Amino acid sequence: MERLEYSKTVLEHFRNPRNVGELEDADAVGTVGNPVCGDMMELSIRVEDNRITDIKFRTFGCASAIATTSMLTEMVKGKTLEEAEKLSWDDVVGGLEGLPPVKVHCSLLAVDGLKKALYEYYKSRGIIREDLNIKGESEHEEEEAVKESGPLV
Amino acid sequence: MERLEYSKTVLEHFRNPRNVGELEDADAVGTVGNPVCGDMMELSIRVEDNRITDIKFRTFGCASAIATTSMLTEMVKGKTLEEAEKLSWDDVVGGLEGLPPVKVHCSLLAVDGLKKALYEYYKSRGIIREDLNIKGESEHEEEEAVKESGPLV
Amino acid sequence: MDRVYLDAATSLPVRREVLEEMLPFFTEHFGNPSSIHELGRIPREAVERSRGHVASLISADPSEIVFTSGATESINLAMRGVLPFLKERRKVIISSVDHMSVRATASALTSGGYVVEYLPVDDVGRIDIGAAERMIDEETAVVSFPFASSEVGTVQPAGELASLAHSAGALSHVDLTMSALQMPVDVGECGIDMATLSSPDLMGPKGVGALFIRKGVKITSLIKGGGQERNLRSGSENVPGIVGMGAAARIAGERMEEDPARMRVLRDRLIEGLTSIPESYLNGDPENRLPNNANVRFSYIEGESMLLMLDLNGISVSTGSACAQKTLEASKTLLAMGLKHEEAHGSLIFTLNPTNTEHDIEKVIEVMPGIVSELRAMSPIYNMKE
Amino acid sequence: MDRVYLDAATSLPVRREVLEEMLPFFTEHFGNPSSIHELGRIPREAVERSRGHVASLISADPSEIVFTSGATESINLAMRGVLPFLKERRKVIISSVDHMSVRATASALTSGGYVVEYLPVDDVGRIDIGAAERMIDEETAVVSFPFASSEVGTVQPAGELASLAHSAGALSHVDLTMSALQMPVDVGECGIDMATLSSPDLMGPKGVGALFIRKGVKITSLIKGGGQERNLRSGSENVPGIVGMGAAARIAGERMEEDPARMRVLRDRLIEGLTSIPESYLNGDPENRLPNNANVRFSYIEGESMLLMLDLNGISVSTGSACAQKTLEASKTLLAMGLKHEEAHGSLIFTLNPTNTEHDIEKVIEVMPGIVSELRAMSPIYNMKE
Ligand SMILES: Cc1ncc(COP(=O)(O)O)c(C=O)c1O
Ligand SMILES: Cc1ncc(COP(=O)(O)O)c(C=O)c1O
Repeated sequence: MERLEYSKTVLEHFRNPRNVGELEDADAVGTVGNPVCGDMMELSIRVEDNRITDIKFRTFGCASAIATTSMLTEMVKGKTLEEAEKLSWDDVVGGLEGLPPVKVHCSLLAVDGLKKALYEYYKSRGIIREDLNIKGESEHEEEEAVKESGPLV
Repeated sequence: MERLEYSKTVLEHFRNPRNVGELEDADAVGTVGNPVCGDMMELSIRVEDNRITDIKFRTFGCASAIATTSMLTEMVKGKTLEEAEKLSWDDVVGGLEGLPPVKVHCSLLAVDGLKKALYEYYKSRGIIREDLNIKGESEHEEEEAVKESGPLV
Repeated sequence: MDRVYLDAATSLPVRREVLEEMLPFFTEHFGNPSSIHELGRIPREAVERSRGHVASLISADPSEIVFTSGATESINLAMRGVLPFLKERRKVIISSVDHMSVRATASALTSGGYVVEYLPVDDVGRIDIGAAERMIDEETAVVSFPFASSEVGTVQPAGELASLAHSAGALSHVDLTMSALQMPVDVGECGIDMATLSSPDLMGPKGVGALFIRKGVKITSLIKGGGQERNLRSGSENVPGIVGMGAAARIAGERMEEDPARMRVLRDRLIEGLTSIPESYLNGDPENRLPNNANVRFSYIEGESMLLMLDLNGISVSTGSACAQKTLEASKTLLAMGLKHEEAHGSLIFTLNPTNTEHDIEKVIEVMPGIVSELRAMSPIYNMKE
Repeated sequence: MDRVYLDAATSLPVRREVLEEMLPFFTEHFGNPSSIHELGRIPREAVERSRGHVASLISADPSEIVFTSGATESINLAMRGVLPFLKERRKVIISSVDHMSVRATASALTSGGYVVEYLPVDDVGRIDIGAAERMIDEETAVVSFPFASSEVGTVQPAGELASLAHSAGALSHVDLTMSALQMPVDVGECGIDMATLSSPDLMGPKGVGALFIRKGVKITSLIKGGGQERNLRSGSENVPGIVGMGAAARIAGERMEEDPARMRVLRDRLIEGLTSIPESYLNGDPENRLPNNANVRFSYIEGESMLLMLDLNGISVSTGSACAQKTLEASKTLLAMGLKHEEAHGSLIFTLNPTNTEHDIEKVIEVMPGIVSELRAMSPIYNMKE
């Protein structure tokens, strides 16, 4: 069985998530994921002078998804759009002091949410950045099937 | 695994076997079994007035074989030849208060030894009783083979 | 322990009395039951006494009980061991509310040329007898189902299913893992051919289980070797474990009136408290269910995060959410009952053990509403619907 | 206990310290290692710590250790689990001095279309390397042999055999059951692919074992289910058992110098005393043997009756005699060494454990001559030869 041990930082962000909610005066909102798959995320950002000056999130999902989004909002606040765009899931997982391997997909979702919000922001300004246009949820890793190469004797 | 629990009577006969040895003035000696198979028995009898007046044995074998032969010698002493011939292994096993199922063959050997001694006795008097002429050891019960009706899936 | 433990379906402590009975067999009576010298006698007798206790619990004959290393092994032995004797039958039927150990055992058979079919259930998780009647045929080798679903607790029509199997000449296997501590069963009366029992789920030690195999059922061993357990399960007997399972079975039998009745009352209070939280619903059959099981879904939020919030409050439970599973798959049982994925994700499984108290239940009822609203406040779907 | 216990090969008590370490896991730390709530953590960590101890004992990596229910299961998993990945190879080679668990596992494969061949041994029970070289070929899937024969104690040329297997592209499996408490082994250095370990034979609890599977060896599980032990051994982990095996392995490692050296001295005294009885001989290799093993044959008499006489004198031993076996077959090991049936019938197996004392040995040496002469007086073959 996979071990599911969250770092102290993950638990801390889960217990006290930063920036929960919805910005009233958001410049853009990105929504990714799907409740059917167990994870869904909504990120609203305010942009001033090419910088993300405020950000809020809502997440339906596991502790890892919640903590990752919370961490991401902290990391992104104050960054320029170019810096934000370059934020990778490695950065976020690093900020959280690691995630159980099986939970990495949740952190992908948070990064996707940010991209989608940036896409919406650019779009509202008439710029179409298809590379930021995340369609669905990052795929769950495929179930590691019980691989049988033939019947057991 | 078969349980190997000997009755008190078996253990008592094993510890203090009756009539061990060889009659110096035997009227007949019967030998059955084979050390290769783990059991061998030698029974010498004295016959007077158609009665077994004395009997002695030697056994190579397990506790059960020793106890059974000892018990048989006790049961047979004083019996007429006709009575002795009718002694069955049920009688001996009964006298011993039972034997572990896996050990029943040892009691068959004791009865076979008596038959063989009687055969030899009759033979010395010119009577051929082929029905008493035991050739080898009673067969070991066949090993309960691991019965597989096909490979396991 | 101040923790509130409501995860009996996942693991149970060994009863003190059971452990006491086991102890001498680790050190003093350490002999091998197969030994013909004196030190084999006490272990041998103890193993047979345990076999008797286990048999009694399900009204079987001791000769019909084989000790194994646990429920999973029993299930593998039952479902695979009989197949070589039913060669022309190439279909294995299991229920769609079976534990993963049954599902994985059945799945693995497909590579051996077997077809696996799943008995459907209704919206409370009860196996559809009509469908079973249509599915079980002369192609069918084994029909396996749980006495009660381990997740939602719904009790299955065991007697009816076993007799459908019989009519078709198939064998029935019933997983008693989750029910044996709580619900009496008479395997003869039910017409069951094979039944799996788990020691830890009877509050005995882990690493032991048993399989009931009705007299006359032909079966071959899974594990080959020294021929122990009448050649059906080789390997030196786990004597302390078997002694523990025997003691656990005996005590379970003695407390079969008292413990489940108490758990049922507490369980009902828990269901009442939890389903009074807005948009929170009981999964499974409200009437015909395991006395210790409350499976509740809380709309708009996800199970693993609820589970962790409860854990941080000192309360242990399980969830049917994919996020808590290695496979990241939502509960097959809940999906089979027709729940939507997001409903399955939002389900928690509360299972009681005989030591739970009213206080435990009240504590859950006290903290759960706060957890639900906190997570709902964070949930985009909850806020969308508002 | 006043008994003199010289039957370590059949069963050993659990060390007190081992039992102490196990106890909290029955009651307090009873959680399931797969649980994500707090109660899963301590059991999970304990299982991994144990895996480390077991790995250390044989210089393996923890990721190469799979816990099972015992030696017999490990053997079945090793020998059968690799076959689906070696499909074109249809030959399984075992030694003629393997334990019945290996023989039965191999035999069962014949019904699946496999050919089983037996490595011959010389008159002290050592596997014939020349024959092995001729027999192991590109048809061979698995070569299995014991590190030391459990009955006569002869140590096998493990490294040479493993490398013969490698050269032919076959996998080696080594049964360490009987040697692990007494002889260090470095599985990497020996080039071993798989190795079976038994907890009770390390003075740990019964019902647990392990299989070493070298990184890169492809293997499928024997028991299907929840996917525990990296999907190689499903079923909820036997946590107290695994903790016990870990502790036993750790202590065995710590005492690997001291205990075997002490046993060796006592064992040599025993052999000397027993073989000074007329027409009594040591079976097996006088030099290259397990430190705790003395296998002695006493001509003209049978083992079960000697065993029982010793038992009545408070001494527990084993015998290679058919009469003490369920199968009523004489020891295959002794016959493979070229002994006659009647010699095999007359053999006793004395195996020491670390707690045996000089007094134990002296007691055997004191009573054995009387038992031998008493039985010889009763033996027709002894009296014939006189
Ligand atoms: C060498 C050897 N291998 C394997 C086994 C099988 O061990 P178990 O019966 O504990 O599974 C034994 C049993 O004594 C043995 O001596
Ligand atoms: C209904 C049911 N069957 C079988 C099993 C498998 O039991 P184990 O993992 O102890 O082998 C479980 C495990 O919880 C279960 O709930």
